[in-house]
Amino acid sequence: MTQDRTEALREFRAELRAWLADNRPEAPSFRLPQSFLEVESDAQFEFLRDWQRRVYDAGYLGFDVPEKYGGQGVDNDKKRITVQEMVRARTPFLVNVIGLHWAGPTILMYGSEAQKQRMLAPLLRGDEIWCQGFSEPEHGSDLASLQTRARPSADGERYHVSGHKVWTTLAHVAKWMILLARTGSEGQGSPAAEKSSAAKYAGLSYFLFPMDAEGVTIQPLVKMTGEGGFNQVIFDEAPMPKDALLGKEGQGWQVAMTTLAFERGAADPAARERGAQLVALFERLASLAARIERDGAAVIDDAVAREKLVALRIEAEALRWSGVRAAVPGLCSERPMVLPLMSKLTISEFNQRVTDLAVELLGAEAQLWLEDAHAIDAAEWPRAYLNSYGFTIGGGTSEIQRNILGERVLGLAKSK
Amino acid sequence: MTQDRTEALREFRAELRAWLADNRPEAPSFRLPQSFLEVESDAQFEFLRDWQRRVYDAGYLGFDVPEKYGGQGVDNDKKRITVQEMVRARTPFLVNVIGLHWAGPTILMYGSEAQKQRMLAPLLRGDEIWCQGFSEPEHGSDLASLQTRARPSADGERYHVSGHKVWTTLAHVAKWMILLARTGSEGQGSPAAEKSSAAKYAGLSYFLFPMDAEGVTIQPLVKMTGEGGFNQVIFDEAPMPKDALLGKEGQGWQVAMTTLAFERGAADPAARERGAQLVALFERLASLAARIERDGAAVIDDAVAREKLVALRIEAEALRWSGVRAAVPGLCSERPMVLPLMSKLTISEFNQRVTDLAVELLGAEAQLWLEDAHAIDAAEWPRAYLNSYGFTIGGGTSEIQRNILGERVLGLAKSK
Amino acid sequence: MTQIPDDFGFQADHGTLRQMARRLLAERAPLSRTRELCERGGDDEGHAFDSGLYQDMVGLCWVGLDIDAARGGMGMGALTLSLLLEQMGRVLLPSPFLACSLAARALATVTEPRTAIDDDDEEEDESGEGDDSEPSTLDRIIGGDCIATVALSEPGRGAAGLALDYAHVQTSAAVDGDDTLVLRGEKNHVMWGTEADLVLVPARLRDEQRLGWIAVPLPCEGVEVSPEIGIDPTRRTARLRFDGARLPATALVADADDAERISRELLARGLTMVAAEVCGALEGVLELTATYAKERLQFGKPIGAFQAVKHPIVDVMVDVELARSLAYAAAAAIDAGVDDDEQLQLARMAKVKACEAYHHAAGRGVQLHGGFGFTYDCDVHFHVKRALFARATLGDATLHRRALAAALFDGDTRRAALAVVERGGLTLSM
Amino acid sequence: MTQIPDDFGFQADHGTLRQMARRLLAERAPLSRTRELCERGGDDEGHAFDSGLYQDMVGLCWVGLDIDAARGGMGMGALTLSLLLEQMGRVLLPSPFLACSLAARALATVTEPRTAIDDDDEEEDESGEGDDSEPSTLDRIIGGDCIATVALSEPGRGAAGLALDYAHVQTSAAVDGDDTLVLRGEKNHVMWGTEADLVLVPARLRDEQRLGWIAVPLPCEGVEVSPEIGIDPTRRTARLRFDGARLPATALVADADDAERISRELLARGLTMVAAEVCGALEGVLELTATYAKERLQFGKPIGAFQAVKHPIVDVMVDVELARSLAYAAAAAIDAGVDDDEQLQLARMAKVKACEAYHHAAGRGVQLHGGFGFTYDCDVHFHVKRALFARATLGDATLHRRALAAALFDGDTRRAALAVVERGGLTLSM
Repeated sequence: MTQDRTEALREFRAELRAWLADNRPEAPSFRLPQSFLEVESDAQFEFLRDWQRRVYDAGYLGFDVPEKYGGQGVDNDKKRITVQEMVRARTPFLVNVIGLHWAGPTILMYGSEAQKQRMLAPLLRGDEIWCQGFSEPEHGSDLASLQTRARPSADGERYHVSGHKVWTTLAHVAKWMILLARTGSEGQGSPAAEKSSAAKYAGLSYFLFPMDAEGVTIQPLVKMTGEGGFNQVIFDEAPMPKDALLGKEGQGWQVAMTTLAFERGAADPAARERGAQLVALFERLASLAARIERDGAAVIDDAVAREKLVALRIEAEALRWSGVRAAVPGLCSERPMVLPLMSKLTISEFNQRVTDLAVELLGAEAQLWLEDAHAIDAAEWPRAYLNSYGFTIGGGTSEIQRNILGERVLGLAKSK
Repeated sequence: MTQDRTEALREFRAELRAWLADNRPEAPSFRLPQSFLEVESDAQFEFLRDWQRRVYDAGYLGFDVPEKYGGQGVDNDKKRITVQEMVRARTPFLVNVIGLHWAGPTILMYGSEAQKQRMLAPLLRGDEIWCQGFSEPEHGSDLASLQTRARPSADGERYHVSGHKVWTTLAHVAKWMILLARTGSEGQGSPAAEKSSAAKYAGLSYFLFPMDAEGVTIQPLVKMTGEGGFNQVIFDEAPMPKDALLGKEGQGWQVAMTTLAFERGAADPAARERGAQLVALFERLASLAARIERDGAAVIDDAVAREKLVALRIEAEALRWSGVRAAVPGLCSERPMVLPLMSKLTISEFNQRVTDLAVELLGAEAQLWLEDAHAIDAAEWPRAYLNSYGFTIGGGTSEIQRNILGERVLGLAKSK
Repeated sequence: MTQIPDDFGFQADHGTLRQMARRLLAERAPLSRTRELCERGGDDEGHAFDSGLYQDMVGLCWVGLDIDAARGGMGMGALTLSLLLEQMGRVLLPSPFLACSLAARALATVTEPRTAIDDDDEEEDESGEGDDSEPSTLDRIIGGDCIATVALSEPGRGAAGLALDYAHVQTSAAVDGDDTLVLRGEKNHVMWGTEADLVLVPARLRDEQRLGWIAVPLPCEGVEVSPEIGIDPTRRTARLRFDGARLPATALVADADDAERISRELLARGLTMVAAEVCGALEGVLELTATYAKERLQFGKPIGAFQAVKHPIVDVMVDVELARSLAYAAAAAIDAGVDDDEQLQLARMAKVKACEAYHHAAGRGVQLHGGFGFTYDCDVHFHVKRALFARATLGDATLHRRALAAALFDGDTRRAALAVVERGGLTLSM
Repeated sequence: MTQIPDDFGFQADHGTLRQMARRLLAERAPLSRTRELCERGGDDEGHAFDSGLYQDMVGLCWVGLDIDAARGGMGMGALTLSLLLEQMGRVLLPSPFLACSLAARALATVTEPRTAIDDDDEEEDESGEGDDSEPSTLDRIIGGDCIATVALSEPGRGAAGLALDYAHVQTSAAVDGDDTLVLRGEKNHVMWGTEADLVLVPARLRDEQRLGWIAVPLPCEGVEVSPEIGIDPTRRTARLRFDGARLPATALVADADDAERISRELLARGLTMVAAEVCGALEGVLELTATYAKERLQFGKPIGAFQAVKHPIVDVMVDVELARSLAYAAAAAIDAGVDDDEQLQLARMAKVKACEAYHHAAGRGVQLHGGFGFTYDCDVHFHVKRALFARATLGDATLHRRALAAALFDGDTRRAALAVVERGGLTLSM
C-alpha cells in the first residue's frame, strides 16, 4: 500500500469517526429490534431506514458498488473501515439487509445493465427495500423441490406467478423480492424424469419481482417471541414483466446458490470486523456476569461460570480469526472454501450458545419477560435466546449446513 | 411374599455373604482385565474361570436355569440377591459372559430338549466357554447382510460353514459359538429379490457351532490398548452336525434378535443391582477426585470438577432407577420396551463419560500408561477410557442403537 | 433402614387415576385450550386459568390428594400426585393446582393445629385448623374455596432466587404488642400470586432469630401485589411487597422447628412435584416433535428418516425416560419415608435432570420444526418458555448441584469413605 | 499499538516450505513409518526416533528456523515454524524436533551470552555462547549435534503439572563455593529425556528467592533419568531426579528477570507450537476418518452418507478450522511482536482449543471406524493417545482457562470496563 493511500485511508477513518460521533442516532423511546428478523412496527422500520439513508447520503455506504450504479466505487479498504467504525460506535444495523448483502451482489454479478441502473441506487439508499422469496411451506430445506411457478404469458411479455412463499423477512415493507420460481414445463416427459434432480434444478429461474403487483397477498407471521417481522406471501397469477428475469431462464438454481454464498458471508472483506462483533457480543455477556449476583457475589467471580465464559470467549476468538484468515488464501490451502461456507453455521450456533449461557447465568432472574420493570437488561437475553433459533434455522438450517459442508467440502456421499 | 419366604431369603443372603467373605479370591499378582473384552492371558482366564466354577459349585450360579438342566431352579429373588452381594463384595466377573447372558437364555427359549440337556450345565460351570459369531468384517452394523454360509451336506447330516467372523471375544478359549449364518439358497430368483429385506432375513439361521471343528482358524486381534482378548474366526468348509441348528432353518434373525435383547439387558431381574454397579463406578471416580491433587488441593474440592462430578452422579442415579423401573410395567406405560432397549446405549455412554472425566481430572497425571510405577491407579483410568469404546461400538454401535430406538420405539421412518 | 420398594409403591389404581386424568385433560385441556387461555388472557369467568376445570379437579379430590384423610385429604402418596402432575405438564395446563397443593401440604405439615381467631375480625384469616364451626384454611383449599400459594423466592438472592430457610430469607415479621405481626420485605415469582386468596410467606421472626411461616390473606392492606410479566404465558406470577402489613398473631402458621420442617418438606415435595410436571411437559414436546418428524416431508421422505433429525429426537426420548425414573424415585422416596436427606437428594436430582433435559428438548423441538418451529403458530414455543420458567423455579441447577456436591463430597465421614473406595479393576459387565 | 496484520504475516515462501515439508514427510515419515518406529522401539541406529530423518531436517535448517540469523538460525518467524510443525503433527512424527526447537529458543532468548567454561573441565557443559573456538550449545543444537530438551513440569504440582515460574518450581539449586551449583528435585514428563544430550532445567536459586535456568548435560552424575511408560507411543518421556547433582556455575544459563523471561517466552511459544502440531494431528485424524467414511460400505452405501457419521465428521472439520485460525493467530502475534500478555492469551486459547478439539476428534474417529477402530491395526488409536498426551503437555485446559479467566475478568480496570459495556439491543447481523 502506498504512503498516499495509507494516509488517505487514515483521513477517511478520522472523518468517518467524527461523522459517526455527530450523527449516530440516540436510542429511540421504543424497543429496537435485535436483528432484521424482528423489524415489526412502522416506527422501528422508519427509524432504521432513516439511519441507512443518512449513512448513504453521507457517502459511507456502497463501497462494493461502482459509482455509475449509485455506489461509492469498489473499495474494500473503505468498506472494512466503515464496518469497523460502525461496530465500534455500535450504530444500529442497516435495515435493507437482504438488498445490501444478497440481492445487490447477485444483481451486480448476473444483472443486465438496465437492471443494475434501475435497482442498485434505491437499494443502497434504503428507498427500496428487498425481501427474499426462496422458502416455501413444504420446501424449507429441500429448496430444489419448490413449487411456485412463473408461467410466461401467451405474448411472451410477462410472467404470471402462482404459489406460496414463507418466512419472508421484511416483505411487508419491501418494494422488491428476489424470487426463485419454477419455469420448467411440467407434465412433459415421464414423472420419473420430472422428479430427477437435474430436471428439478433446470426448471428454476430467478426473478426480481415487484411486490406491488396485483395478486400478491402478504400475511404477517408472528414469531415465537410474539414479535412480527416476517411474513408469508401468496401469489395468485401475479404478473411481472419479462425483464424481471435475472440471468437466463433455467439458470435460477445457479444464481440462487450465488446468493446463498453471499448470505453465508463468503468473500466478505469486512470479515475481521464482523469477528470483532462476535467478541463484542461476548463482552456483553461478560458484562452481564459482572453485573448480576448470586447470593451477594458477582456471577463473574463464580468458578463454574468463569469456566463456561472462557470456553465461549475462546470460540469467539477462533471465529474472529477465522474471518481474517479466510482472506489469506495461503493459510486456507487445505480446503479453500471451508471458512466462508462454515461461517453461517458457526456464527449462528455461537450466538445461540452465548444467549443460552446468558439465560442460564441469570438463573431465577430469567423468569421475567419484555416489559417487566424488574427484568434484567429489559429481558433482552431471553429474547435473544429465542431469536437465536431464527439464525440456526433461517437461510438453511444447521442440519442442512452440515450436509453441505460434508458433501461439498469433504466429498462425503449425499445424504438424500 | 410370605413370612417364610422372606425369612428363607434372609438366611440365603446371610449364608452367601459369609461364603463370599471366605471365598472371595485375593487379587492376583497379574493385572486383571477390566471386562470380558480384555481377557488375554491364560493366567487371567484360568483365574476367572476358577472363580466361576467355585461360585457354581457352591450353588450360587444358575438361578435362571431349571434344576434338570444343571441350574438352581428359576428364582429371581435369589438371582437378584446374589448379584447384589457380589457387587457389594466386589468379586471378579464371571468369565463365561456370553454363555451366561446371551447363549444360555437363548438356548432355554429356542433349544430342543437335547440341546438344553447337553449345553447348559457345562456353560454354567464355565467348563465350556461360549463366544458369539454375528459380526463380519464387512457387516458390522448391517448384520442382516452377513455373508457367512452354512451349506447342508448332500446327505443332510451336517452343514459346512465358510466365512469370516470378527471381533469375537473369548473365541480363543471357547468350546462353542453362537453362530449366525446364511442358509438361504442364493442365485435363485432375481438379484433384486435376493437383495430385498425379506429375503435377507429369511435366509439366516442360528447355530450352536463347535469351535474345535476342522477348518476353523482363530486369529487373535489386538485392541487399541495393546491388549488381546478378541479374535477373528475364519471358517473354511468347517463341518457341524445338523442338530447344531437352534430353532428352525430361516428363523435365525428372530433368534438373534432375542439374543440381542438379552445382550441389551432386557427383562433382567437384577437390574437394580446392575444400577448399583454404575453408582459404584461413579464412586470410584469420586474417590479418584478425592485422592488426586491440583497444586496441593484435592481435585474434589475444586468447584468446576464438582459440577462435572455431580452431573455424572445424577446420570448414575437416573440409570439406576431406570433399571428398577423397567420391572414395573405400570410405570412404563408410555412406551413399554424403551428401558431395556435403551440400556446398552445409555450405560455404555455413561461409562465413556465417567472414564473420560477421570482422564480429564488427572490432567498432567494422565500421561502415564500401564506398567509405569508413577501412574495413578496403575493407569486404569486411561485404559478404561480407551476400553470404553469397546462398549459404545461392540454389540451394535451407539449410532445403530439410536436408529433402533427411533424406528422401533418412536416409529420414525427407517434411515437405511 | 427404609428403602424405596422395587415397585416404587405403584398400585394398579394409580394407573387408573392416571388414565382418567389423561382422558379428562385430553378432552378439556388440550394444548389448543392452553393456547386459547393464554391468548384471551383467561377464561370467561375472569380467571387466568380455567376455573371450571379447576373446580372439577377439586370435585375429583385431586387437590389434597396427598393430604391425610384425617385432615380432609385423600391420603394418597406423592407418587400418585406425581402421576397427575405429569399429565398436567403434558398439556402445559395453566392451573394453580401445584401452588395449591404445596400450600395445602405446608399447612398439613404443622402438627399442632392452631385455634382460629375471632370471627368478627375484619379480614378472613383463619390460618389454623381445628375449629369445628368454620372450615379451616386447609379445608377451604381442598374444597376449592381458596386459591392458595407459597412465596418461595426473594429478589435479594439474585440468580439463586430460592429463599426458604432462615439464612436466606430477608423478609421480616416483627411482633407489635401481643397479637399483631408486622411484615416487611419482598417476594418475587410467586406462582399465581395475582389470583391467590392466600399466600404462605416465610419470614424471619425478628429478635428471635428463627423462621416463621405466615399465612397472608389477599388482598391485604400493606401488601402490594404486582403482576409480573413472566416468560411463561401459561403461568401467572406476582411480586409481593410487604410494607408493614399488619396481621394477627394467629397468622403465624408455624415457627422455629416447625417452620424449618415446612421449608424442608416444601423443598423436597416441591422439587419432586416440579420434576413430575416437567417430565410430562418433556413427554409433550417429545410427542410434538416426533409427530412432526413423521408427517413433515422433505427430499421425498419424512424428515424423521434423516439421522440428523432422528438421533436428536432419540436423545430427547432417552432423557425423558431417565428423568422420569428419577422423578418417580423421588416421589417413591417420600412415600416410603426414607431418610430426609436422601429424599431431598433425590428430589434435587430429579428436578435438575428433568429441567435440563426439558430445556434441551424444547430447543431441539424448535430446531427440528424448522421455519415453522420459529413461529408463534407452532406450539413448541410454549415449551421453550415453560422450560425457561421451570428451571428457575425452586432454585436452578447451579444451586442444586452445589447442594448435592456438598452432601455427596463433603464432611469428614463422607471424605473418608470416598478415600477408601476400593481400587482394583474397573469392571463394567454390560 | 502493534497488531496482528490482516495477512498474519504469511508470505509465498511459507507456502513453498510447507509444501516441501509435506512432500518430504509423506515420503519419509508416513503414519505407517510412525507405527513401525513405535513397534520396533526405534530406528536402526538405536534411536527412539528416525535419526536419519532428523539429520536431514537439520540439513534443511528446520532446527533453529526461528532463531536469529546472527545466532546461527534462519531468522524466520513463529508462523513458519508452526506450518512445519503442523505437517509433522499430521503424520504424528516421532521426533525431538519440538523439544530441540524450544531449547534453542530458550538459549537464544538470553541477551547476555555467557562465556564458555574451561575446555579441560571434565564434562561438556558449554551452555553459553560467544566463544569462537568451540561451537556453543545453541550452535550444536542447530547443527544437529545435540539433542536438547526442556523440563516443563514437576510431579509435586499434581494434575496441574506445569512448573515454569518461581512460585511453582520446587527443584532447587544451591551455590556451593564460587563455581558449583548443587541441584535437587524432580521433573517429570520430560520430552525425549532419555534421548537428550542436554536438558534445560528451571530451578529455585536457593537463598536468592529467584528463578534460574540451568543447562544440565546428560548423562550426568547425580541425575537419574528414568524412562516413563507414556501413553503416547510416538513420544518418549522421562522422569529426572536430581539428587545433589553438581554443576559448574556457568551452567546457569539465566537467572532472575532473564530466567522469568525465558519461562514466559517458552510458555507462549511452547503453547503456540503445540497448538500448531496438534492442528496437524487434527487434520490427520479428520482425513483418516473422512476417508474411511467414503470407503466403508454398510447398508449398501458409504457410511459417510449417513448423517450420524457425516455430521460428527463435519463438526470435527469445523473444529479443525477454528483451531487452526487460533494457532496461526497465536504465531502471528509472536511474529508481529504484540503485547506479551496478548501473545500469551492467544497461545493459551490456541492450545486449549486445539487439544480439546483433538481429544474429541480422536474419540469420534474411533467410534466412526466401528469395530475396526477399536483394533490396534487401525491407526486411529495413535491419535487417541497423542491427544491424551498433548492436552496434558504444558498445562491442561483447566490450568489455561483459569489463567485466561483471571486475565480477562479480574483486575479493577478490567472489571470496571466490563461493567460499562454498553447495553442496548443485541445485534447480530449475519
